[in-house]
Amino acid sequence: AGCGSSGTGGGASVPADASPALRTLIEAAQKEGELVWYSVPAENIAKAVSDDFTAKYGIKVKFIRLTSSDLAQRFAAEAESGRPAADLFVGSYTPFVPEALGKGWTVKLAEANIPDFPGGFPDKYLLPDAGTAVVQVQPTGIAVNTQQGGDTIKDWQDILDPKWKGKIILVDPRTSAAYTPFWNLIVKEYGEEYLTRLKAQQPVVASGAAPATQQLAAGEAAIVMPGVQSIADDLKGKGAPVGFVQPPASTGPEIVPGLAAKAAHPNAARLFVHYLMSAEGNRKLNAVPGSGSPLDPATLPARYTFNRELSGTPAERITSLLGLT
Amino acid sequence: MIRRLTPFQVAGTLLALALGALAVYPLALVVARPFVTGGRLDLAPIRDTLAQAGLGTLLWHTAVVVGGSGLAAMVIGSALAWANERTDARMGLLTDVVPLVPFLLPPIAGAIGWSLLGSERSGYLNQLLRLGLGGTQGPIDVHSWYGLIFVYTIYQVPYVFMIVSAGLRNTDAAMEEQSRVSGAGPLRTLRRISLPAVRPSLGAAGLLMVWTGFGLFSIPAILAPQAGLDILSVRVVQLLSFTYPPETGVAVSLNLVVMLVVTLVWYAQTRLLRSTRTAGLGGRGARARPLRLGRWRGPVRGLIVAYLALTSVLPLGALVLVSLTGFWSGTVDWTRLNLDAVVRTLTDTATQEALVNSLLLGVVCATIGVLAAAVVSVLVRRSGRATGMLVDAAIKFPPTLSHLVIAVGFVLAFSGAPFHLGGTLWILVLAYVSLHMPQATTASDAAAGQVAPELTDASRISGAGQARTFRRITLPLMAPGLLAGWALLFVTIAGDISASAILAGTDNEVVGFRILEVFANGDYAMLGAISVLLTLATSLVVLPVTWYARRRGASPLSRTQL
Amino acid sequence: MQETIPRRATTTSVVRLDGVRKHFRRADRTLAAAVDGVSLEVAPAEILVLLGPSGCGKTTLLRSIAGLERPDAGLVEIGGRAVFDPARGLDVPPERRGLSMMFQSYALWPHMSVFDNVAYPLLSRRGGRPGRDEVAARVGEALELVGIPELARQHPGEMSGGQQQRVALARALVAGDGLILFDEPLSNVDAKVRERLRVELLAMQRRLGFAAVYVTHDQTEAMELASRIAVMREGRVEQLAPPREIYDRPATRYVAGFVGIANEIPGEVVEVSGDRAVLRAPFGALTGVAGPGLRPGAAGVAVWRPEHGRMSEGEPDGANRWRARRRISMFAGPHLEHHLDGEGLACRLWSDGSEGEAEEVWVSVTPERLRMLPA
Amino acid sequence: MQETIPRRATTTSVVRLDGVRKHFRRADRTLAAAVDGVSLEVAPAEILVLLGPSGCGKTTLLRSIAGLERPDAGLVEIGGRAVFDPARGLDVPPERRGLSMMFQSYALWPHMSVFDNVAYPLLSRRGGRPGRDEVAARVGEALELVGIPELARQHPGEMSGGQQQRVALARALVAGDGLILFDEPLSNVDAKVRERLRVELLAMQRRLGFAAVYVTHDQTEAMELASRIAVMREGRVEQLAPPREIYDRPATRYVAGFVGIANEIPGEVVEVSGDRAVLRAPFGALTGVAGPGLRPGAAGVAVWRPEHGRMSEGEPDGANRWRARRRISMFAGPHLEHHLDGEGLACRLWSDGSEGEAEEVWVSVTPERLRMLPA
Ligand SMILES: Nc1ncnc2c1ncn2[C@@H]1O[C@H](COP(=O)(O)OP(=O)(O)OP(=O)(O)O)[C@@H](O)[C@H]1O
Ligand SMILES: Nc1ncnc2c1ncn2[C@@H]1O[C@H](COP(=O)(O)OP(=O)(O)OP(=O)(O)O)[C@@H](O)[C@H]1O
Ligand SMILES: [Fe+3]
Ligand SMILES: [Mg+2]
Ligand SMILES: [Mg+2]
Repeated sequence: AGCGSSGTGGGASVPADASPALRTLIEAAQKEGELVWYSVPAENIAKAVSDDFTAKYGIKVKFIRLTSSDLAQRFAAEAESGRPAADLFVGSYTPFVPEALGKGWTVKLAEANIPDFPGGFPDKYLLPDAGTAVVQVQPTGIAVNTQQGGDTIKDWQDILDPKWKGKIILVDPRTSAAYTPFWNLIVKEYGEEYLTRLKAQQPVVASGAAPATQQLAAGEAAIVMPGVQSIADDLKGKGAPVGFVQPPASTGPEIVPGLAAKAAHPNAARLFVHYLMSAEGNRKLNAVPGSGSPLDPATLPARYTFNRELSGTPAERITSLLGLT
Repeated sequence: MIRRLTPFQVAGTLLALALGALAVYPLALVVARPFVTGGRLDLAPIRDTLAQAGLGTLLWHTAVVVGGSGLAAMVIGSALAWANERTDARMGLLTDVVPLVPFLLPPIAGAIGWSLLGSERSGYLNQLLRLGLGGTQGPIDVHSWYGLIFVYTIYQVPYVFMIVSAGLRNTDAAMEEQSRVSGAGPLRTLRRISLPAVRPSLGAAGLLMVWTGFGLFSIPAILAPQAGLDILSVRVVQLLSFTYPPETGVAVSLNLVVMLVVTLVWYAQTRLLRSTRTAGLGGRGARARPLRLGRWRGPVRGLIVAYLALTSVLPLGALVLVSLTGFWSGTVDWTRLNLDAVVRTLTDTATQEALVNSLLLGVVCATIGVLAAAVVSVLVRRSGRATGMLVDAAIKFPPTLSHLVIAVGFVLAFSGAPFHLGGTLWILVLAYVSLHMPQATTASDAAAGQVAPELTDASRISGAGQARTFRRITLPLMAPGLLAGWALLFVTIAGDISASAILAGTDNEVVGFRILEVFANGDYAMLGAISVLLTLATSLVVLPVTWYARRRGASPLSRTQL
Repeated sequence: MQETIPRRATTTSVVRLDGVRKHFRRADRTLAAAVDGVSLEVAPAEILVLLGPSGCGKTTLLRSIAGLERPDAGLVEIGGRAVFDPARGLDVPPERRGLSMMFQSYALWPHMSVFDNVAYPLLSRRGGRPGRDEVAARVGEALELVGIPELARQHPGEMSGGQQQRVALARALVAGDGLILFDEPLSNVDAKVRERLRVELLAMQRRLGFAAVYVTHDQTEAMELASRIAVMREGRVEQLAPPREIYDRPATRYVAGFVGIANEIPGEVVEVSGDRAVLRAPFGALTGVAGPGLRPGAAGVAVWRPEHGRMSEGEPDGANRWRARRRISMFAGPHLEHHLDGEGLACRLWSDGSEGEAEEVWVSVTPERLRMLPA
Repeated sequence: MQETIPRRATTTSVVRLDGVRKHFRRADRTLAAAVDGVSLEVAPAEILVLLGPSGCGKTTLLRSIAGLERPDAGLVEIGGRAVFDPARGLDVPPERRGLSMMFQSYALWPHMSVFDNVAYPLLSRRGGRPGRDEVAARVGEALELVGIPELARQHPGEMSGGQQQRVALARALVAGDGLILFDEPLSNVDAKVRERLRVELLAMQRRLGFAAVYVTHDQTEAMELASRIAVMREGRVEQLAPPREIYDRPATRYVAGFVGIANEIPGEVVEVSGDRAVLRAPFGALTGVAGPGLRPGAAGVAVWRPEHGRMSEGEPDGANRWRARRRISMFAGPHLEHHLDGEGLACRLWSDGSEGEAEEVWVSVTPERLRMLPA
């Protein structure tokens, strides 16, 4: 993963409309002067958010971008060593999140004295047991090669058309636990039979969404499933014959913040969470297509299902139905 | 007896112990945990391991890939070393660096480079070949048994080359000439005489093959799934990162398989070293003269150049192409090439800092590692067999575990109190040095073998103590071999992504980390640009060093008069 | 042995070199002529010894014959067949020249047993690999010949230097080539063992009848083994003749000095008549045997060997005598060596010690033992 | 030189060994005694030569003196100071024994210039590193002494073997130690160069007055250099005496055979009276000088040197004569070597060739030249 940092935005001061609690927090945060966070959202997003935060509050922000499992490993190890490098993480909601809370590595947002918490944040995006809230969803879809006629695909079933046999890239579900809810969604929608039929399509297995989409651009195949919109759009922007299809039924990684218990800059971290959950900050976080904002239903697919509602088919069953072991 | 402990020995022993502790302690913190529950030994992880899905397939696939590439690397590396050290096919610096150049590309970039080249439908190389052959896919497929073995091999060859070169330099060229005069042609001579004569070096190389082969992660992570191959290093990382908490117990148990194989090879190698049947004979009056290949010279040179082209020019070219195109395009539209990605890379301050840090770390860690290894090699060679083997084992075995595990161990051990090294370059220095000790000690063992004992004896007699002897005599004489080892270490460390994934952070970012990040974003163009940049930067360091080492190694000055 | 190892019945020379030259580029980029135009022939069953100081090109010449070195110019024929001829673009590789070679370092292969070492040339030659039994028989014979039939199963690393040498010899003999090249094969062993091996080698050569080119810088070895000796100097052959002639009638001062100890008395050639010559030395006229190229009036040198001088207290008879002072007398085993200072000229003289201990002595050399050479 | 390099004025022995033993474990795990109880002393300014066949323990003994090898038992004193004494737990490391050593392989450091090689001992010794000027002066002196002052800036790899040897010698001399150890220092060079270096080394030793322990297996070298020779056999000293005594009055057959060529005639000792002994050989009684340990009635051997036998066509006078058949006569430079077969006993005899070419000859040895030893 990489790192980024934003310089101190010159002359930023406390906004006039801030509540007294917020005002105190801003002042305390500015005294700390710095913030370090770990980000699962892509680098351009993380950078945009950080820059904006810096501009707004004059606090220097450093972040590094990590995959969700690296983030868990790293945050856990650092927390355990008693010296967390990050003041907070903004990562996928996985069993790691409640686990970290249970071990006392993080504190509940509700108990962190964040001013105005939860404010106007929609209830279904609050996860009180895990002490956090979903600030972003990244709905999964289908990336297609437009030159190979992939743009005719509209929904998940279309992939099973025999004409796509051998032209499908399947992103290896074994590489991350984040794929498990997705396949559960498919099973929920179409039954396990979908997986067996997909297997019969003889998909090519790719080690990740990124190389898969590159292969797609090169014409190795017509379809990447599941596809990530930010990657597909990026390639499209560079002139690649790639498109992204968002079927109505979807799920995807749900991004939540976690406040480090022994953070070096606790107030800056709280302020950052406040910022991410505010209308303005959340818009910034979800400005790029492919990320859905809890505050803006228009950015979400028609039928979004939460990860927590998608369990039942364990990962091993999925891989074996897909013929991967 | 009293004199047996000189300050140098004390310092050296402490160093060896420190290196051992550095390798063992962080590991113990991670590894012990799953096996100890409530203060009792718990073998559940072993049971879980045996219950792993497709354990047989996993081991079989891994064995074939590691074994196959190891063998191939031994053959290619030895042949290149032989052609370079012993024949008139040598082409100056070119042949010295040929095996090293593909190595300059970090493995993740190499793997991507090869998938750009060798993917069945849109691989650049396939498209090129199909211009002549026709068809719509193939003829080659890098996502396959042979593809994976091939890419592994490229990254294994430099080790074999380095070690076998040192070995050849140490054996009497007259043995090969005798074979020629006896009626054997160059090939038979290579097969029947030269290679068997350097068996100890081949043993050392074989050990390193197994060691690094099991450890390679980026290459199988990118190429293996599509080939339907299940590789141990990938599985281990999956176990560690698929769920939280990581299944460290099972991962470590799987790694025990690796350790077992490494132990067997290690044992075989020490046996080989001890056998008198490989002892150098005679040798006095031998002057190294290149073997005349006669009509074989042209073809051999052709093969060397072909190897260079195939293994370095092609993947580098593919990466350059992809970074100019902006993405991996099935059809190259020459008019649309642009420098966007290059500009983005060059103007990205994060990348610049990472590059500087990586090069700095590479220089520092390679230097520390090689110097420490030199002290240990010299001490181990002089001390008793049992102690020597123990130190050797303590330094060499822990890094057989997945680097991810070890990196977590380093965080646990050094991040917090009392060291507080988390997020600093120091923790990376410690981890890199420890992780690369096996390569470093293998190189320094070979280098130490090249210093005739009389040369150090003469220094002792002249009144110099052990420390002075080491500094003024042993070290300079080992220099050519150590520099070769240094170059390999520098390259691997500068491009490391395995330990960096956990240990690098906002204040100690490194280029491997950056590459991973760019890879996760799916930005092949920038990945290509960064990789090419890194390759250029490392070659600027490595090529002069190799040239210098070679010059010293080839001059009569470095040949001991024996 | 004579039955199973066929000899090439040849009437032509076994080796013929014509104008062979070889230069090397030194580290400082200058050219050094290692072999500088050598022409010679080796007759069947002859031992030709190349004798000369270190660096005079002996090894390079031998390697040029073997094909391990490519001469810059010249012609090499082996057994009447050209193997190197740049004009015809011909350069037969070593493995096809059908000769054997024994290296100074023995070059035994440590990873093979003695048997495998010796069998190697049989199994490597082109054209009809012999059967397993035949190989065993011929290796056995060769080991028998060098006197170590019991060592076949051992590895070279486990043997003494002398034994290793025999293995190397057996390997050179086994293929039964008509030509064997030796590069200082005995220089790495004990004086004692060396002497014994020398005698054995000679016996073997007499028995098997191969021709040999033998490189050494040990004069005693050269004397004992050679049919003819080629004394080399800076890449050229200075004199090529049987040992006795080389020792007793050296053609030049260099040869005289290289083969044995030579005491020299400089002077001016006064007279040359037939094979006699008179030289005016600082202390009077000397009469001796005339060497080639001697001209009256030119500078010359009278050369004599330590064992041919006589030392006495009283003045001896005869033409060539002069006074000398004894510097030091050293016991050297078979003889005493005296370092003398005669009329300002240092010389060495051997005696059995019967001449007493006087410091002032007379030295005399009979005219037959005094050789006159151009300076 | 004498001024700047101080000599240790000592009246005690320079080296004293007492019961030194050293075993090695072989690859096959058996123990081999390399040095098996050696006691000896070296007096100041004496050259003690260790002579013996390969593997008899010469190097091991030398290295034990230097401290490069740790004996299993025994006592080593250098300059009257114990440096190895297991009873007192004493084992002074080599760098503190204050001696110099010259290795067979020269062991020059290829990465340093000649100057740096020679200066190294001066800069490495404990206690007061000399100033830059002094180092330069002493290195210069040492190089001058060995005759290569102009080579100071060169590197060893660029020099001939003879020159390398001189550098090694200069390095051994530069510190001015009272004791210098030599391990076959001349065995790697030309016979010619070797001879010259030997003379120079001796001159140097006379001038500087150091004591030396000198290992060689070359008898001529031993003879010429030694004050005393210790002939070694399988880790033990078989005889320790001045060269002449070793050559003329060897104590055992082994010594006789190792030092020079020894012809042997076995028989039964008939009579021993004073220093005369009579031996019954197959062809008659022989009279000679009695060696130690000879008992009448026991088996004995009459030993004589090739240069002491006389060969004649007619029957000679005197006691010790027998008939022989000439097998082969070889020219060996200074003499002819004849291989004879006398009454079933092979022997070698040197002559100047004046005895003619007859095949059947008489051999005779005067009683003074025939040595009687126990079998
Ligand atoms: N490969 C080489 N490169 C440069 N110079 C060489 C090479 N081989 C030999 N020479 C030079 O050529 C000359 C002849 O060398 P050669 O080995 O033939 O001598 P030699 O008579 O065999 O000597 P020695 O008795 O020491 O073996 C020497 O001056 C040597 O330095
Ligand atoms: N490190 C060792 N390990 C095992 N055996 C050894 C070792 N060093 C010497 N030996 C054995 O000890 C004996 C004496 O060896 P040493 O080197 O002293 O002999 P040497 O008289 O110097 O012989 P050379 O004339 O060949 O140099 C030999 O049998 C040798 O094989
Ligand atoms: Fe690594
Ligand atoms: Mg030579
Ligand atoms: Mg020795």
